[in-house]
Amino acid sequence: SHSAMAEDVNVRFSWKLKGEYGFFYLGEQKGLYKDAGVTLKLGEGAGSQAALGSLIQGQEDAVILPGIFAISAIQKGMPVKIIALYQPESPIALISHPDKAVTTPKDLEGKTIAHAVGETGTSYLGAFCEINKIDCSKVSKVQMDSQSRVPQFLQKQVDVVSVYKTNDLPVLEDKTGTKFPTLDLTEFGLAVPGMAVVASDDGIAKKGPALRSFLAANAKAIEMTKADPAAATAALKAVWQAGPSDKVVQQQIEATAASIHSPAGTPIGHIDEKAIADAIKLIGSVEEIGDAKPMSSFYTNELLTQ
Amino acid sequence: MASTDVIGAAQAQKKQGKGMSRKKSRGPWLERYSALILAVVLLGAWQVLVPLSGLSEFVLPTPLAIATRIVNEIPLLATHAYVTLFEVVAGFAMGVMIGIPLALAIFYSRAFERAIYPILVALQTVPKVALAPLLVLYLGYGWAPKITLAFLISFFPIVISTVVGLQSLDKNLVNLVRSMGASEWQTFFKVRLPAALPNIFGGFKVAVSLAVIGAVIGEYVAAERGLGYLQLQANSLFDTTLNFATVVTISGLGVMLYFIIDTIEARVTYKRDAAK
Amino acid sequence: MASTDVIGAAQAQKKQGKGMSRKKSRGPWLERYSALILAVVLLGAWQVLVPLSGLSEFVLPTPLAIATRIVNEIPLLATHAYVTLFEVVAGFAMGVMIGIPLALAIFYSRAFERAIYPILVALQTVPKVALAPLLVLYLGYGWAPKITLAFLISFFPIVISTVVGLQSLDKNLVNLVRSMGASEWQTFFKVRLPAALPNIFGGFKVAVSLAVIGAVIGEYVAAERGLGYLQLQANSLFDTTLNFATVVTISGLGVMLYFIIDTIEARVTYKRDAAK
Amino acid sequence: MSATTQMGAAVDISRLSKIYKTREDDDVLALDKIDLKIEPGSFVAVVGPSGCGKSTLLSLLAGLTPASTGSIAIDGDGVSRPHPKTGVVFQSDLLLYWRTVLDNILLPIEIKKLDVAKYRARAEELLAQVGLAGFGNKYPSELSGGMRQRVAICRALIQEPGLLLMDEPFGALDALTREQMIMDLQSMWLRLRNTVLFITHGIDEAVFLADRVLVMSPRPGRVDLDLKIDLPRPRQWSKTHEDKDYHAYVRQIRAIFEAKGILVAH
Amino acid sequence: MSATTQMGAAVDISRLSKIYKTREDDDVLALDKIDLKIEPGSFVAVVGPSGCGKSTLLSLLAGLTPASTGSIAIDGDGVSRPHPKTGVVFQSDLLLYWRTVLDNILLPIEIKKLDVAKYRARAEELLAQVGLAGFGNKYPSELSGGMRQRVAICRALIQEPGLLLMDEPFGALDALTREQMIMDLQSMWLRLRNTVLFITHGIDEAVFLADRVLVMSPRPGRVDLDLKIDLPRPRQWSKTHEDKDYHAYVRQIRAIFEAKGILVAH
Ligand SMILES: Nc1ncnc2c1ncn2[C@@H]1O[C@H](COP(=O)(O)OP(=O)(O)OP(=O)(O)O)[C@@H](O)[C@H]1O
Ligand SMILES: Nc1ncnc2c1ncn2[C@@H]1O[C@H](COP(=O)(O)OP(=O)(O)OP(=O)(O)O)[C@@H](O)[C@H]1O
Ligand SMILES: [Mg+2]
Ligand SMILES: [Mg+2]
Repeated sequence: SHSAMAEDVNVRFSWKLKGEYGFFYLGEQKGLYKDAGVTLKLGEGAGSQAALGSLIQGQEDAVILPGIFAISAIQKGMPVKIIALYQPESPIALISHPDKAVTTPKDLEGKTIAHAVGETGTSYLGAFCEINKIDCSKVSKVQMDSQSRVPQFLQKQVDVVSVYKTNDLPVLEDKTGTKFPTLDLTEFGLAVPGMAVVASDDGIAKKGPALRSFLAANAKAIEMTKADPAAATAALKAVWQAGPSDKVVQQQIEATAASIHSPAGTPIGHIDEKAIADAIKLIGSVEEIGDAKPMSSFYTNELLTQ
Repeated sequence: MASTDVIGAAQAQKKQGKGMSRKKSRGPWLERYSALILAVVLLGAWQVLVPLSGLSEFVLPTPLAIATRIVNEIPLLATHAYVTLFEVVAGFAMGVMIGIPLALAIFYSRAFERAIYPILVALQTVPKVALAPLLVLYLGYGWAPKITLAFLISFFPIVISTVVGLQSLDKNLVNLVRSMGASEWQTFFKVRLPAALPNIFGGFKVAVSLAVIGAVIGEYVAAERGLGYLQLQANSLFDTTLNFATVVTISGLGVMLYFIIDTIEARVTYKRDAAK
Repeated sequence: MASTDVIGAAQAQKKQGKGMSRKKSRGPWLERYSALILAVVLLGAWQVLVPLSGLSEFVLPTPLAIATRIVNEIPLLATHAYVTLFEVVAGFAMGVMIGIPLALAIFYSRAFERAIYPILVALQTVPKVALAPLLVLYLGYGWAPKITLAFLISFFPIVISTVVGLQSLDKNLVNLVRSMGASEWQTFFKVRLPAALPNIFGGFKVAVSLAVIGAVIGEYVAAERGLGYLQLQANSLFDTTLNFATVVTISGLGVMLYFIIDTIEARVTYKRDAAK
Repeated sequence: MSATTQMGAAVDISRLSKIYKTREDDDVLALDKIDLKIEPGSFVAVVGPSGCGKSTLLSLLAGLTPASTGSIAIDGDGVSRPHPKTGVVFQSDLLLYWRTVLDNILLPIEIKKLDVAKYRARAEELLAQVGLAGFGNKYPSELSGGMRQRVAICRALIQEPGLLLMDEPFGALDALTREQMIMDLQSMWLRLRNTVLFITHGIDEAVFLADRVLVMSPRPGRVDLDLKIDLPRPRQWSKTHEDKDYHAYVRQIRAIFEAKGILVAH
Repeated sequence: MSATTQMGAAVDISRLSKIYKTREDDDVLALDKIDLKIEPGSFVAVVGPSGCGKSTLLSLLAGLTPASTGSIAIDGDGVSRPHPKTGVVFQSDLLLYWRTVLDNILLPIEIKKLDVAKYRARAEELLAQVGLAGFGNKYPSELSGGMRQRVAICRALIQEPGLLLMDEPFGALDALTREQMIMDLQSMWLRLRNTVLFITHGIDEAVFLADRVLVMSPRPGRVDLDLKIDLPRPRQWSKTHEDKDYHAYVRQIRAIFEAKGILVAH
């Protein structure tokens, strides 16, 4: 049987449970990983830094984190690779209050926006301004910790805050009963690589086949989730004690499903070289990174099954 | 003072408190319930002021909302509280078991004191969050890193106050038991320790509340259970009320542990009556 | 003991340390440099073990790498360190100025003690991060929230140890100065305070290292400057070496402040020689 | 009698009782309805068996312990706090270990907010008088038991109190230093004519120094005998000790003790 | 002389000096080359002016302070730490405030790891003997000065030490309680025949109790006179005090003090 030769795959998320991770649990519940010959162990995490650390020390086989972080880390020399990129663009939006609505880039001028160190949504605001030809100096960034951003926004201390459409927005709208004016950054040309699977160079060498099976099962799980979000909701809720209501979880899962795509003709998770190159440019726009490393050190599509 | 019956006056004095130089307390009733009264007053003010101040419930929920939420979530909070409690107690116990011998070593050896103090202080001030990735790496995501953090942050006050307690002992008392042929071991248990107990317990009180902080930080970093984890979860769901419900539970845990230590102290130490 | 010249023997004894029951120290040389020696040994071990253990520099850089980085980044680190230092000192000073009067109130009034202790403990254990949005809301993004956090986390040990110090005073000494007609104010400054100083300084030592933690947490929450902010920055850029360089600077700050307090203590307190 | 200004305080004690609460609730009646009037400027000695309540009486007079019943007045003011005219030598020396000998002696001056610099010379003088010249800069831990006690006496004397309460002040002194101190105390008193309450365990010392000796009974403390000592002043050491009235007083007091069964015959 | 087993320790002190280091670096020579041999089972009293080094000598004998030069041997063993045969009554009572009176008395028994239960009755007996029956469960803070001192004496006696060092043990006692204690001490010693070094400030007490009185000179402490007291045993209170030899001894010792200029003539 499969289980006799099943291989362990330890997977660490970069954060606590959220709707984005729903498909893993659906896949597990449906036995997709077992069928693929993989004994999957999922664990919640506490930030990309810690997750990547345990990845390169071999304690994890794969970590799930925003691709942009992985690219930044690889550019710094970390011996890891992206082996699947589910969200070529992070589903980030800027929300605002109806009385001071921001729905186009131009509206941003004269507004204050919450910013936390290392936060995807606002770190690349400069690039976003450039793309959309607006004057960034007219947008004032207010620095705070990531936990305070939304409360500060709700308390109207800032006009704009960036949220994940997949996770934050459904919860927020449900909580406040407000439909916030939304400025979808991806629609206005800001593509920051989102959910990605990252493995270490060592791990790829040693556990390639298992990772391949894992990614294949992921693809199936994603398909299954797209087809039946309610089932994914139930699967996630089964492990997510403190989670929000089913309705909200399902909204998260649906939004996530909608954000996962790959260029036509490629399998789910396919990594586009241009996406990586653009991301390196983005990073280069906010910090000194020197010459970009060769593309091959950032990713591999080898483990994806056609 | 009028000349009244001896026994009557004595009883009056007993009720009044201990010494005449002491401010007259307004009876034991106020004393007994003062904590409650103050708590009620503060919570009442909070309840009333939150809506008035225009604070959104996303920033600061009212106490009533928090209390209601706590009651509704008792099972959830309890499950996580047990985890945190265990970590705190284990971390604190480690702090005691390592802190006190360390304090002894510092007390006895000046060379050791000089060598170890800077390291202890450095350890104490290192931002624990910076250690987190390392801890996770070596200790995994289980109990170990949280207990370690609770320990790391809590043992310093134990060391310091034990050392202060040991140093403040009257040299003559040590000579007394030495003259009876006491070994250093006996000197410690018969004189040094009892005399230092008030200090040591003072250290314990600070340490236990820090241990709570340590465990919660540990749970922020590497946990899938515990009140710190629950708090982060609540936060990422913008569930401020649950966040505060958790925070209140965490504080409650701290207060409970504090009073357990206070009770033990009252049992094992002889308090000299200090003239007020 | 051989019968030698009195003065010669006396000098020998002076060199040897204070009492005969004290373990013979291996001379003042070891004593003086023990911190340095231990530090060198530990750093050496770290330097050697990091590569051997297969730890990536992304997880734990070698001390040499960190040291080099610190040297290269001195201007950057210094700018941020000044900010943090100011916050720590201000928060600690607030802790002293509020903690000591609070300790006095607790010492003098049992009702107050009962009422206030649970609140202090609760305040101490509340995860400070949970307070962040509130602090930022009310205190903005400047110095205030960081100083407040440094204060909040550091004043509890000051309160506890001051209370312990005040309580341990021999009642007869208070009666002595009272019999001279001392006001309570004078009693405090002439007797209570001097006698409690060793305890109070013990509290200060714990408090100052906590104030560092508090300020750094404050900078995580709401800062555009300071070592905590720098650390967050380094972290988000996966610059582990800079991260550790910052951590070392933070610890260094703590150690420095600790020794400043230790030095002040040595100047203002009369240490009874405790028999070892 | 010399004619210095009348600085001695008058003490009026009526039906004074003191009950100590104990942890075990077997309360101790230490003083039982004591009535006592002390004339201003008189020298009263108190003797009594150990534990009879002498120190308790002193503590009440000093305003440090509240009476259980009854009242004390000093110069007509009811005592409920230390009276400013009072100076006390306690049974144990109670030197502040963090102050030098000189600073210990100057403590009451500091507390009374007087000019410390002005009293420094006086403090040195007192030190010399008790045989401790040059010890001003030592710390109490560097002194012997008897030396500490002498410092405590200097501390009480520096303010020249109108009411001087002394609790076995010469207990730790060798016979000869004590003789010296007794004579010095008499001279001081003759000069100042303040009121002195002198607790002692030496009957001879009591009779030698006092105008009046109070003999207290074992617990609960009462005044068993109030004996006026009629010996000429200034008393001289050898002369007074050879006086037969002196010996009669001493015998009379001893007799009371023996009658109370304190003394077992050998 | 009774014929109990020879339990007294022999003490041999040679060229013993003690220098105290001080903070101000004006070091104090407290004992200066003392030579002294004490026969097992003898009762030696030490008198001398306050601050002459009596307590220092005791502390050295007890093995608590290191000698600066010279050596001490107890039963032939060089003393560098407290000798197990030694029992000490210190000049201050040093009761542990967190222990009851009884537990304070039993402390040496606990430390010697003997059966505490077996000694409890003995402790009660001693307490009764010093007039403190029923005080076993009190705490030291509930006792008067003299009572505390008596408890400290009981604590030293409970182990029946071969070498008993007493530093002014009766200093805080009234004349009559002291008389009682002196007689009790003599009885104990006659029964045990242990070696006693008895520091006192009472010359009469010293002569009454001792086989040998050492008179020390003012600082630096030396033994000025080593006087054998040849009075019959057991000595009786009134009888001995009427003995003219007794008075001759007392006078002889006084004369030394006076010659040294300790006493100022009045
Ligand atoms: N704080 C206290 N609590 C309970 N009992 C006390 C306290 N202080 C004194 N006593 C008791 O009161 C009685 C009188 O004590 P006090 O100290 O006045 O005696 P004293 O005459 O001074 O004796 P001594 O000559 O031994 O000093 C004693 O029996 C003592 O046990
Ligand atoms: N720890 C110390 N440091 C410095 N000097 C000291 C110390 N202890 C005692 N001395 C000095 O040594 C001398 C002898 O002191 P010691 O206590 O032996 O006297 P003593 O004979 O017991 O006097 P007393 O009868 O007053 O108790 C004194 O002059 C004292 O000042
Ligand atoms: Mg007394
Ligand atoms: Mg002495």
